[in-house]
Amino acid sequence: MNLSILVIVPLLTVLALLFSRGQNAIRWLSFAGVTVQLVLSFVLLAVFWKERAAGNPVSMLFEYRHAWFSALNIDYHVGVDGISVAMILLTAVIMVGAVLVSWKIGPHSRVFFILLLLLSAGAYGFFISLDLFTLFFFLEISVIPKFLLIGIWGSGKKEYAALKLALMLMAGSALVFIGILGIYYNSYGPPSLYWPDIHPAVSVQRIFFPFLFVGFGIFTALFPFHTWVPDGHSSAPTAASMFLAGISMKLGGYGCLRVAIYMMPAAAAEYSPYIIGLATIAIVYGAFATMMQKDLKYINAYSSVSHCGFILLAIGMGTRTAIVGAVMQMISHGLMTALFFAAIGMIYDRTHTRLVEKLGGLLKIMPFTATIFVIAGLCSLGLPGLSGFVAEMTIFMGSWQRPETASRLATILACASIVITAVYILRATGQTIMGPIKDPQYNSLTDASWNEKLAGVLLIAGIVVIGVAPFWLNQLINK
Amino acid sequence: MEASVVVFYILSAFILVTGALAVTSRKIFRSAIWLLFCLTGIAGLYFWLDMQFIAAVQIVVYVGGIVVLIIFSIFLTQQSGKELPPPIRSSAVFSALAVCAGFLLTCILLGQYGRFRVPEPRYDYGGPDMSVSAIGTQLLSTTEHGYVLPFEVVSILLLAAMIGCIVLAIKPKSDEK
Amino acid sequence: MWNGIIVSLRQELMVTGILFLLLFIKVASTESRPGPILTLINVLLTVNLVLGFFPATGATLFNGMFHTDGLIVLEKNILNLGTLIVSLLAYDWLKTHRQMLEFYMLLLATLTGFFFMISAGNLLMFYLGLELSTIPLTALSGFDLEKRQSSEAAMKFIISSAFSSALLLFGISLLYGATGTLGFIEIVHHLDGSAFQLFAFILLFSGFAFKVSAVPFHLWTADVYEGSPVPVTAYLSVISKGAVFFIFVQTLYTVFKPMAGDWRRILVLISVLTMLTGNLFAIRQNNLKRLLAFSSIVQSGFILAGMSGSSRTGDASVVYFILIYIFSNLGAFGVVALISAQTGRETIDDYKGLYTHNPLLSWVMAISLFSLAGIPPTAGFFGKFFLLMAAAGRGNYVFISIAALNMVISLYYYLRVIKAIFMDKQPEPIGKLKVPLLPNIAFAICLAGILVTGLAGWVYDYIYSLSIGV
Amino acid sequence: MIPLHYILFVSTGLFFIGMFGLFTRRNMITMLMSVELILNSVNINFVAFNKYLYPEKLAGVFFSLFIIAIAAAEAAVAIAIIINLYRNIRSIDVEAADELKF
Amino acid sequence: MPNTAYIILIPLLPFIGFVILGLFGRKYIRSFAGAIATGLLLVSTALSLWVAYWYFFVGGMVNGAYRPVTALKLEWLSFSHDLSIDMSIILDPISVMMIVVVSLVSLMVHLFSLSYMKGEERFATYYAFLGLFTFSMLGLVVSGNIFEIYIFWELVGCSSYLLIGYYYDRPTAVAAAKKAFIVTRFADLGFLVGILILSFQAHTLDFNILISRLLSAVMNPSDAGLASFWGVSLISWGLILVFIGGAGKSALFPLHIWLPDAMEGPTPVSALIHAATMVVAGVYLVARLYLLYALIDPAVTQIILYAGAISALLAAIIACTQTDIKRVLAYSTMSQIGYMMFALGTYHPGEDPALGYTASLFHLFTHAFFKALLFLCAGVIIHNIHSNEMKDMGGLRKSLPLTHACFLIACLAIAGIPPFAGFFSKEEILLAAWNSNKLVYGIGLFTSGLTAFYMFRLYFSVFWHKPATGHRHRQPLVESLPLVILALGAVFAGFIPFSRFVTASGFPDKPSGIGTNAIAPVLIAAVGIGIAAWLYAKASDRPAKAAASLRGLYTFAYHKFYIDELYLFITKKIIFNCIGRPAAWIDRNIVDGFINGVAITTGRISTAIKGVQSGRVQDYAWFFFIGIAGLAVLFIYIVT
Repeated sequence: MNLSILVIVPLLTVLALLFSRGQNAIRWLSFAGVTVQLVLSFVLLAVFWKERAAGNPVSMLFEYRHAWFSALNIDYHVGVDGISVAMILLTAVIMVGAVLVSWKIGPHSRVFFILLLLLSAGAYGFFISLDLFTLFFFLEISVIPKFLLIGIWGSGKKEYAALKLALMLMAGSALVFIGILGIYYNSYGPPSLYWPDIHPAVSVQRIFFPFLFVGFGIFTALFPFHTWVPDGHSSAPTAASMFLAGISMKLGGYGCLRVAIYMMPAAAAEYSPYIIGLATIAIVYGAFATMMQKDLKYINAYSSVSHCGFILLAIGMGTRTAIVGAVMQMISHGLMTALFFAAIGMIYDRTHTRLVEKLGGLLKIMPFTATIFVIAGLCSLGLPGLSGFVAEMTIFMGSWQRPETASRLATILACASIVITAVYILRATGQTIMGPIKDPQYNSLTDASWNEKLAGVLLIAGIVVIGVAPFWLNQLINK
Repeated sequence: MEASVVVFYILSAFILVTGALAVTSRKIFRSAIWLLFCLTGIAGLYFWLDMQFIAAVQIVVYVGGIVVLIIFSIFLTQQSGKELPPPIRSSAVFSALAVCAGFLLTCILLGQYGRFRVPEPRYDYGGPDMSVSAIGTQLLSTTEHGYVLPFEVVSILLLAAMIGCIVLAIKPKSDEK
Repeated sequence: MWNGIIVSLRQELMVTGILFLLLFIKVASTESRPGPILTLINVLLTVNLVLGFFPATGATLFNGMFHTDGLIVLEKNILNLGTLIVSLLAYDWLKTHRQMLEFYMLLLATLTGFFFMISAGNLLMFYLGLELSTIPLTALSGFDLEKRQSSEAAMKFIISSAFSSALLLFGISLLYGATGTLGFIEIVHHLDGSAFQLFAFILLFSGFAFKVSAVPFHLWTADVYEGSPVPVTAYLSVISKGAVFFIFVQTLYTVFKPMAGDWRRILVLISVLTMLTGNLFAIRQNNLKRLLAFSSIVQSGFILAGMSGSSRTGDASVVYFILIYIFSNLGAFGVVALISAQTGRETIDDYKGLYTHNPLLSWVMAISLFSLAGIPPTAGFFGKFFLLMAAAGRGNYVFISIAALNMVISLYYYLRVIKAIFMDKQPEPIGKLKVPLLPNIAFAICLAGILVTGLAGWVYDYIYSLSIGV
Repeated sequence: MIPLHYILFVSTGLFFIGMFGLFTRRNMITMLMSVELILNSVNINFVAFNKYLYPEKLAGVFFSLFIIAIAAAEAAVAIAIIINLYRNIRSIDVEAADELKF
Repeated sequence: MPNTAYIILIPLLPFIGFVILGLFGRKYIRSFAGAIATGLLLVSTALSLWVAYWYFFVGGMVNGAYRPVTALKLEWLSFSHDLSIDMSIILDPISVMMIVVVSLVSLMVHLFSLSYMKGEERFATYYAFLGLFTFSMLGLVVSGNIFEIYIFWELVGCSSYLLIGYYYDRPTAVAAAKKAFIVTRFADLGFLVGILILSFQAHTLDFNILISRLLSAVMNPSDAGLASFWGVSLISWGLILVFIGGAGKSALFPLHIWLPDAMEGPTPVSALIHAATMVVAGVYLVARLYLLYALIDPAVTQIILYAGAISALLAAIIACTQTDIKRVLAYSTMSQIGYMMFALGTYHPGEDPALGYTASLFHLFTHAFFKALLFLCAGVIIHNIHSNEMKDMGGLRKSLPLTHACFLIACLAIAGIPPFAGFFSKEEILLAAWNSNKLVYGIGLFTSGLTAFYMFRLYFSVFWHKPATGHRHRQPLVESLPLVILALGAVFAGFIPFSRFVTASGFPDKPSGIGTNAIAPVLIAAVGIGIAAWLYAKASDRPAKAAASLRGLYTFAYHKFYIDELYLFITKKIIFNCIGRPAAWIDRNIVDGFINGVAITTGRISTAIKGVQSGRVQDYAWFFFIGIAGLAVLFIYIVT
């Protein structure tokens, strides 16, 4: 299968959008586009599975290589393994959801969808690229559209948030960039950026691992560089929040994973105490910070900080199980948080507030939305049968394999955070979804429309499928 | 002590002094005149180096051209009698210090550089052909030591400068009415 | 021999030809209708551009004073392209300007100067080319005769450039004294890297640094850019800077090769200073021209960084980046020129809410700025990447880190403009502007360049094949 | 006979006198004059080098010739600009022309 | 053995009910939602009875002992080659006993709710939740993998959350649900870490393998399994933590605070959660790992023993002072669970067969019947009085004769009056306690007296106390049928020779005959009933006097020993104010402040240096000159 299609399809959709006329045309075109993406990603899953079943042992499948800047030995080089396939699936699902929830987006809807699709193109490209240059290219592509999406269609202090996000992510990619240069000039043999087999000397790793890891870490809210997350998420339009939390933070996680496990395992082992420490801080402290939030989006943003901490924790632990758990957590958190933001968006569109104390008794008014919200919440606090549980338990199991007392304590703290999660999730749910209706004029509000329902059902389906039958994902990642 | 040495000292003293006066005199018209003297002195230095041609050019172009131009522009822009505003003392002092420092630095570097330690010009090859005709032919020849290309370039440059002057100095119609 | 001359000098000859043609037109015609003449001129420039692309072989003429090769021809073509775009963009401004023809004459004179400077084979030719380009430029920057700022800019420009060229000359004279020759090829053999020669080199270097507005020789830049008419500013910021960079790289890489160790350090220092200062000044500018001036200073900093790599990659990356830089910067300046010509508004606050009425212009501006900031998929990303890659070749990662940091800072003020255009509101935003045909063509060229140059890897590979290292 | 570097000292002195003028003079025309002084010092250098060290070619002399020519052109343009500026701000004091700053 | 895959239907049918009702109940089939759920559950109850019959009388016994039968095993999620979560169903005496109890009680509740919850707006949702709860509970009891049990454990917690918070528009209900979930969640943290420890030590998650491996690890201490932390071996840590998990679900002191509040749910739900199912999960868990608790570390056994005893006593005391009928029942539940728990702690080496084990589970079994019965009766009463407060009741014996009879039976049973079910089980527990620890025996004895007292206090003040009034209410069959069935259970369950079937070793054991030691408890109980009758049979000021006479203790107990307040203090004051707020503040002001500070500083610098660009061309020349001089000096004299 030619992986570049994944990048081309969104671009074609963008092209089509440029020449489309009329609201409906734009909506349906983008919807068609993302649907095609979804189908493609499932096809990819199928063919990948077939290859593996046929016993193809190559680490990267469907490789395609085209000399890009042959003078510098830089290629456009793509290929996938199980992890990438999983991430691609995630992206496709979330994109469909994102387009559906922004069905009635405000002015310049054409530009909105174009930017959204560009983002998705960037994400696909990032997940399939095997050449660090290509990877970096796609990583940076995904920064600016976010800035515009937040700044134009956002709410609250959107300009500030947008600038902050863009600058911090840019700083992150600058670090990555330095790391890449370091690898380029210090890889064995001729300068090369083909990451599946660059194995720099340990001394080199020691220097450049922090650059790459922190750089990617900023994308996935590595403490203390997470402060773009609350502002960015909370002032972004729903679809953008979904993408940010669902996919864009995973770009960082994915990057960290590749760096720590595939490129620089030695350095990763050396730095693991720091990684674990920071991750644990992020988990616990993020959870506590969440307890104090009043704004639903802030709640979810901070909980994202906490949840992404699990990813980094697992990467820091580095045991095989933990890594599987990290990927599962990426997928699970992606779906879950996207669902959460979708629900919050639906509530906000109707009640025009996100403040917990202003809301109440939504279950009576908009049962469907409320149910989505509750399910997202339950997933976030790790209820069995939903994806969150599987991921977190895998991470805990994997982390416990590290015998040092310190990492054991870190694991216990991480476990403890799921109690705190329960606290803030239940508080939010109890005050917004349950309880008496605070504002009489809410009684006139309507429940989710068909597109919102579709989006919710899609994401919930993803969550439940993973939660009830995790073994397939497990195998996919392990292959 | 030969005459030429004396001449050199006199000339250089003259150049430096008049130059200094030219940049310090408070009367702009006078400083223009001091500049004139200085340039003439430099021409004299060329004569002393028996580079007659370049000395002549110096006199013609500078003394006859540029200085006159400057004087005219002075007349255009302000009445000659008026004194110039004195320089801000601090800046003057600083400039003096900086300039002296720079001078010392450069002189040290020049003095240290072995290659320049030559007591007198070389005559071993029989002196360059400094006749005007020789220079003229060389200026327009494309052969060895030919300077036709720079010559053409300079001509374009002068043309461009001319156009520029016209454009800038021409009185805008708006002013006339 | 004449064939050789004509073939090798065809670009210079062509430009000079147009110059004289215009002179005749000026002298002959009593009153001139701007429209057709402008079109004619642009056509001529296009022809000139096309002619430039004829295959060229390296040659050295006039006993070493004039020298050309594949890379130099390419560089001249790049300059031709830039000039064409500038003249297309200047349309709105010139339509109404009285001395339109003189503008072009001076412009072409400058271009000729750049050509001779680039393919100079000795210091004399280099100096002549430099002056031939500088003097008309100063005249050009004072071209808005009634505008006080314009003439002030011209004054600052001519005085500081006279000063700098004087210092440059002093350096040249010392170098002549030290080596006894002016020819580039001969000089190399007489360089011993002694203190005195280093001093001469530094004087020479300052001349270059002044032209490419590297800190601390940059102070004229902002004022002149702000004061001059926008097309002139655009020309200054890309063509002049680009040309000087071309000859700068050549000189350093070939003539001063023996001093590589020294000038590499100097370059690193200067480039750090340039990037930092440029950024620090840029973040608080409100006038867009001034902002772009400082941003162009920062860009020079990056180019210097690339040069300091002193490898073949460095050489290629500089040329490549300047090509990209022409597209990006001219795209941005084009929008500014159009708007200031039609509304006279130039500050960022004026641009608030531009998007509401002029989405197209806004996007041109945005994409150009992204390219300047080095955001993929625009070409600027690739340019910056390769420049810093070249710089990293020397293993000085502190330097690289500073450069990367500066990329982030510079993003900030580009985003400020984007924010003003797309997100902010103001009571009376700039109304719908009509974009004439020629500027539209220019915008199309710029956008095409921005999007294609980077993604099409062969462009870089081609330049690389022509370029040389230390 | 006078050794070379005496002459060089003279020219350098002239050079820095010019620079001093450029720093302290606030009248544009006088600044221009200072620049001319600097150029002249350069000319002296060229001629002296040519005479003392490399007499077999006239490179230095020609260079100074061209410098003179260009100096004339530069002065002309400069004066034109100054006059134009004078039209606009009614002054030829550099301090007066500082509208563009920061 | 025959194909036992059908057993999966027992938990699955309620789940199917949940899915159907959850998806379509709201709109399409709400009218007969109850019927569907009940029907499905009926089937699975029948199946479980059949399984019980099959296991105990046909297939279970292998050469003289009941051996665990693995009915089903699917790999669900494999962490590594040896650690994997399997969805498995194992049958052994206790699991079989439990599925019978759970499905039976749940069925009763389903039936009862048919009329009790009729007309509720979210009728279908209610049954969906019931189905989910039943499914999780059944899954919990049959699971043969410690992680599987954790999964269902969590599901039980969640579904109980949903059920308690069923009246979601009442803030109290929401708060109660939240409290229940969070407290148990907190306990589950211990469970989870315990699982991590044990599984890491034993390299497996399967119960039976786990037990055998850990036992062998302890037998030969050279094994790394005895790595210790703070002087206590990791295995003991693991066991303690797992026990904490159990204590949370079983509302042992001090983790019991959620239980009384949980009465906010509909009364049948209370019956389901408190009588037979969720609260006994902890007991069940400990029983599952009984061998480990009994054999590995006597200290752990002691912890269980005292935790059980103390909560039994405390709960009984508090129960005497409560006035809300459901709360009294709740505390009585807690107290009974305490009995079961300390019965499990009574083991001490050399005593075999473990009498406490059998006794505890026997009590669990009987308790299910009479406690469910009590709650359902309470439901009927509340339905008629529309109040939970005892003072609004009284003299109902005429108007609700059936309920009266059932309630009386249940009270007798719980008070341990022969020949009712409670008598036998409690008697065995006390016997076990007597053999193991006299102090605990004393506590147990006293508690049983208290039990009798407060139950009859309840009974009298509801049915007597005032002159009997009112005509008798008609009770629909679906309400009275469960009462009758459960009442029969409460009467006759005691006669089952329990120790034949359920023993720690699996080998049947002869029923321990009723001996002289049965006299004391019965007497105490009788005394308790007497006092209750004296105080509450007729309206009088005696109770007030009694309360006044031991004022301090009374108020202390009335306020549930201020444990709630303590918790409130810890959470609100300490966790929120001392950790949460600072965390949020630090994030906004320090971490984020730093990031913003960088930006601000940059801005400051740029303003500070703007003077360089003074606009005066001479200054520019200056800088030019300085630049050259600097470069020259730097690179000619300093560098190189």
